[in-house]
Amino acid sequence: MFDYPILSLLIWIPILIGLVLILSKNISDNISQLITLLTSFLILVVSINLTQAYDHTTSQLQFIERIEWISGLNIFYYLAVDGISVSLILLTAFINFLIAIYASSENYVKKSSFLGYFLILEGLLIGTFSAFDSILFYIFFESLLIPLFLIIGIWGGANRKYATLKFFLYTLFGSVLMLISIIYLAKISGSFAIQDFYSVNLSFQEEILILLAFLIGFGIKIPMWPVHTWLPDAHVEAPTSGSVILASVLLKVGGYGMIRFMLPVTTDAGIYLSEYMIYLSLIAIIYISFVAYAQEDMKKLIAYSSVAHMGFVTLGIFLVFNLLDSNTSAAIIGLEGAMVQMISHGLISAALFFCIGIIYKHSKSRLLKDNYGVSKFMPIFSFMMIFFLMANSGLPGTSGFVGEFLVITSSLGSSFLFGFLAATSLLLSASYSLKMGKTVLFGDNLKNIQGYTECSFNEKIVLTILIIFILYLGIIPDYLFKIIDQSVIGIVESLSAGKI
Amino acid sequence: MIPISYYLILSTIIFTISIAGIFLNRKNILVLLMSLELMFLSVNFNLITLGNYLGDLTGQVFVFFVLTVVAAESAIGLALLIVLFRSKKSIDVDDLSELKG
Amino acid sequence: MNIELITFFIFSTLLIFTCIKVITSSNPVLSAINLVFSFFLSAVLWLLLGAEFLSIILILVYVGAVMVLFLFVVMMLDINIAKKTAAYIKYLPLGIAVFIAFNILIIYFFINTFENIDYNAVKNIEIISDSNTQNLGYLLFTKYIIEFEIAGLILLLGIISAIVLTYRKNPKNKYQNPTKQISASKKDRLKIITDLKE
Amino acid sequence: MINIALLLLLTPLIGTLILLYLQNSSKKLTIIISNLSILFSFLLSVYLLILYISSNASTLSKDVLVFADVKIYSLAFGLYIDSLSLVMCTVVTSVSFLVHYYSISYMKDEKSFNRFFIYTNFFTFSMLLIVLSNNFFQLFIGWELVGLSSYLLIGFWTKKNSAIKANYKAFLVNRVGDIGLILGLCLIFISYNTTNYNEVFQLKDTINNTNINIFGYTFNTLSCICLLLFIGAMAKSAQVPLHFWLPDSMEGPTPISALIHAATMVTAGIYMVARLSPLYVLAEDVSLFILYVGSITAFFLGIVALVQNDIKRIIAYSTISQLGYMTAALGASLYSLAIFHLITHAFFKALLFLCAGSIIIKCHHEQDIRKIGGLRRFMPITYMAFLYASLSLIGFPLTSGFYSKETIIDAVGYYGHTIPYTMLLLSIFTTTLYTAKIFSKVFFGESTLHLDSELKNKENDFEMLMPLVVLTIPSVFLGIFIYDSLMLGTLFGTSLAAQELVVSFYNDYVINSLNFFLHSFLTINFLILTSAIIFGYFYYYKKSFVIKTPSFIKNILTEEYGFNIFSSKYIPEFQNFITKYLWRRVDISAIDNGFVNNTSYFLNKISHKVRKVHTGFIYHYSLTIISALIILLLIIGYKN
Repeated sequence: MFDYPILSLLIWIPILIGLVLILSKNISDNISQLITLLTSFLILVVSINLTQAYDHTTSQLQFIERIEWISGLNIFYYLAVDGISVSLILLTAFINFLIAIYASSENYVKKSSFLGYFLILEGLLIGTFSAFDSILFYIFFESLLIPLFLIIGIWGGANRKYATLKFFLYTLFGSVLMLISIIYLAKISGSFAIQDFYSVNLSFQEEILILLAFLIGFGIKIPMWPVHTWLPDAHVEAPTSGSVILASVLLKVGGYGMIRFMLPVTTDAGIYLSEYMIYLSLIAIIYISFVAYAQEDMKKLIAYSSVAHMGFVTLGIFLVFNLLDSNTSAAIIGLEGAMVQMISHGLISAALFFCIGIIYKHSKSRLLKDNYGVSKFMPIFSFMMIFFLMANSGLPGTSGFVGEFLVITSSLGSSFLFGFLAATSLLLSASYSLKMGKTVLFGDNLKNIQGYTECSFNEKIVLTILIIFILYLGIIPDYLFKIIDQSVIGIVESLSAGKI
Repeated sequence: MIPISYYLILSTIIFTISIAGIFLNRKNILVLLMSLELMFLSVNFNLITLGNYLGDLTGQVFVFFVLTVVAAESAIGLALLIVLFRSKKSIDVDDLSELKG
Repeated sequence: MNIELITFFIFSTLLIFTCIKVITSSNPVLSAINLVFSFFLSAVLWLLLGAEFLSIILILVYVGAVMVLFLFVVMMLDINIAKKTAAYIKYLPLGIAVFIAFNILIIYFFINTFENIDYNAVKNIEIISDSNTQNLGYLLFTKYIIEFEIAGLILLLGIISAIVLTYRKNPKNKYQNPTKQISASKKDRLKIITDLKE
Repeated sequence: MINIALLLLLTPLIGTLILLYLQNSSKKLTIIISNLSILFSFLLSVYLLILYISSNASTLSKDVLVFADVKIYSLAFGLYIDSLSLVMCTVVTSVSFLVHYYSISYMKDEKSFNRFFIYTNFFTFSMLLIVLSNNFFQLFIGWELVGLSSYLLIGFWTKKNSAIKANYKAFLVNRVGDIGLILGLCLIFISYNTTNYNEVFQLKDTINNTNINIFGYTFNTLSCICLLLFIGAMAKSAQVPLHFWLPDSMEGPTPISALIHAATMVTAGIYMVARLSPLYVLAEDVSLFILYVGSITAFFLGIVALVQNDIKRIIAYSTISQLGYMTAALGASLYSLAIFHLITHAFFKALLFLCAGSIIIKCHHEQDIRKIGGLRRFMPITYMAFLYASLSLIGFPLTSGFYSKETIIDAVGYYGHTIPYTMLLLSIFTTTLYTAKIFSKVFFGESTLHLDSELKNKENDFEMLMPLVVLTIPSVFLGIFIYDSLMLGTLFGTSLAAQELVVSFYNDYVINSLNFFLHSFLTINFLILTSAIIFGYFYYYKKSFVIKTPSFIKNILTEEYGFNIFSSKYIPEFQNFITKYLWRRVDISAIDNGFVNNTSYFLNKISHKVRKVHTGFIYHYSLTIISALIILLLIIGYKN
């Protein structure tokens, strides 16, 4: 029912406008703010339109755009969308719109190019979520790094060089392995489309190797436990909006990649290795929450907490492997939990990073011991922050709880130990988020830091919108479930069918 | 009747002499350029003999072009040498090692 | 032993000696002259091969122009006569070893690639007439006309670049630069301010 | 019926939202809105209760709001109307209304007056959410929201550091319990694909004979689920291992301790077990465990109250020990008795706390009973209210406390649980002792706070005293009023299982309320009671003799069996040590420096070595060229 190619529009409009913003020298700050605001609003409207038009009764791909691109290697410019990509595109558009509002009140050196990079990042993200040709996916996946590299590199904190370099090389290392396996798969299956990869039959060793390559490639992006050390550094150095987009959407690309590539392609190897991978993500949940508790820097604390919450996503995905033959309904619940956790973590971590940005703006220091008794000066802000901290620790009624609840249920389906270990995150996440709340918000303002003034109008809007959505997803997530339900069932069924 | 291999052997000898020249010389770049000339000479030898072997004049035409190119090249080489000399006051091979890594 | 073989042997041995003299002589002038001499010898050998035009070109172009150039440069640059012969000696054995290894390899390579070794090298190729120059001229101006033009271009390039590289303006000479004289710029134009009082 | 219940549930929520919206409006407006909403829901619940009992309709369970309806499972919010939930609603709303009314004057000089009422309204809503929920999922949501509101209310005075520590501890301990609860909930959800009570109750036989393996050993699924759910209840209702947060939660304002930490929130655990009585009846071993946990809490925590000197902490410990009684009753599967004690306890404990509140306000926030004294002459109404409440607490015959507590003790004795019976008997002694201690110290001792001039004038303003008077009525007379109908099962017949146990106990032991009252004078309970009163009179009032308690026992008790240090010193220290270690050692040195930075250092070293190859001399380069050429030729030579 759409005559115009909605997906390409969604991708290329922000990229072009971003380029315009960057390249043109003398755009004044408020004009560039206006342009960014308008474009991100337009993209949000179009993506909402997309979600409405997407009929979530079937699990087939929709809005397919397939044009011959490099005919020699039969690579196609192949865009399409299913339930999972729709929800993630919606998340990207939503978060970018919030950043546009928030960033307009910030003052950065070269504001127009700063905002331009965000628009490019938005376009690329939507591209990654809708690319169904693996090379196109890889190109978008790689090009995500460049804008963020520049955002953190130019507008970052003190030793941003180290952080950006590490972040860039880390993800690059991961994606190189991914490229090898994509090419290898394409060689066997003949075409680069992801659908054809599903029907490729590989020997067991091949499958294990490809699985490991994808695991490392996407594991670094998510970040999973052993390869996560780039995230805290990248967050500490990134400007507020940079770390918001990094935490809320960029980590989901890893999860999305896993669902799109790892699940269907390397099923047997996945089932074989699912025990170890589940232990990996459980370590991520428990160990990282302990580490998060020990942090002094607020941003590092939230960075580690997002690693822990992403641990739930990977747990959900690997449970699909584990439960595929024993109890498919638990597998479906697990995958759905992973998806909901991705969306909700996107919102909550965005909100938390906004709050930290606001506090940082007033007290010019991110250390826990420098910020004291904020609630005395900023009562409304501290109410909102407490709400987000509660959501971060999985308070029911907020979206944080829904994802964790589903993942814990499906992990109990496989074995009680997994469920118990996953459930401990309830306690651990509460301990470190409330520890931060305790020190920063409450307590006597000994140092009497006068710097805190009530947060500005833009910030209040952004935070209230986030509260509304976190509550909405927490109380009636029915609409989100409707969107992702059919495609999740489609994936899990195709897995079990394919396997037998 | 001179068998073709004699000529080929001769050109290889000259060629190796010129390589030794480049390789051995500790003195100055001029010798280097001259051994370069020798190298071209040996190449032309080969071209002509093999041209005759195949009964085709293109070998000689090619030698003709090689000569022109070598002339231009040595002109530029010497110009460079002069500029080098002007800045370094010596063209001794050992002194010219700015490109050291 | 026919006459050709004898001349070939004489000249080739002479040629090899002169070449060795070129690289081993300490005085660059001496090596230049030896190079000239080796060009003469190889011209003769080329004559033997039936490439008269090229041998004469070799003498004219090389000996006439290039070697003169070399001598010019040698004379101009006061190159101190080689004082580091010692280092030279140290590398000699390695040089010879490389020299011999290289020869054996290439000769071994030549021998088994050409099946009839004793094919006569000396031969006269006919295209339009028996004289080599005519044939060459014919070929140059019909088949290889484009390459011929390019060769001309390369020579032009050689000339210009040589001049550009080495030309230094003599600061002392005064010469007029008409364009600079007549050009006027805004900042040094005369401005007349009317006096408001009257 | 359902819509009225829905209205009942939502009025506090609407009240909170309005208050939230009018956050910085005048005090008067907030008072009106908050009290009105609670009063309205109280009247609704009374009306519903009467309607329900008169028409003795069957239990009603209907899903109201669909949370997630997907092909495999469907979760929804729903309401469960039956006598148990309605009685609980009336109790919750009535106590909450009285506390609201009370805190008008208690909090009148507080700066963030409105914020207090937002939290209390929110608390009432989430408590009703638990009480009225018809599935485990909504139970858990209400459970956490109640935990959240107690967190916010304990830490109401954000400037007080001890309050902040207390609410942090309270929330975390509740979260420990919630882990058990969510595991139980998810276990049911994953194995039976439904969270609705009725469906689970129908499935309870199938659940009973399947078993699941946990860490290798196989357990009966039903008992495993019941145990997990009870762990949640233990944290919330402050049973032995997870009780240490309650005494610290006294940092919050007194109305809060009255509302949350005495009457409503802590009873949520008891309510849950009672609501799931059909499951717990089948799980005998878990019920036994519950019985022992209850009696241990009742006895040991009662003793600790003896050594406390802060008036609120004593009452807090008495709450824990009374909760111990209720859990013991649940353990002995006498669910209706537990609920009966829950109701009476809610009233007289709230009354006790409110009296303590008015005393504290009167003595300018002085909570140490050694300092307060001789208030009998100055605060007659509070004195009378306190007297009745403490009589009901110690179970003086004819008071409602007597009817509920004694019946539990006798029933537990009747059904032959000897050790718990002895424990409950002895704890009567301790309860009477510490009530006598407070009573004599506060009202009869000489007052060291020489502020006589101030005491002379008006006791407290009307809003404080009216709730005290109103609360004395149920805390004394409620017992007799509903004793017979409750025991015979007419009140909670349908909703609570194992009703026949209570009925048979009633028929051959109690016969009727009056007989129970008369024959109680002959029982051991009354003997212990009178001896404790006499002992207390002489020891505290007359101070005629001093028992030198050995220091060893004394400091065990003051340290509350080490729970206090354990929770406030050891756990944080251990946690800091472990987390610092993990972060420093593993994260930074092992992964970050060990793996990532080392690779870059290693590459750096290699590149420095390679750099030396480029010497800059031409002959070296020509050497490499020639040697490459030779190697090439060798390869070609070798090839053919």
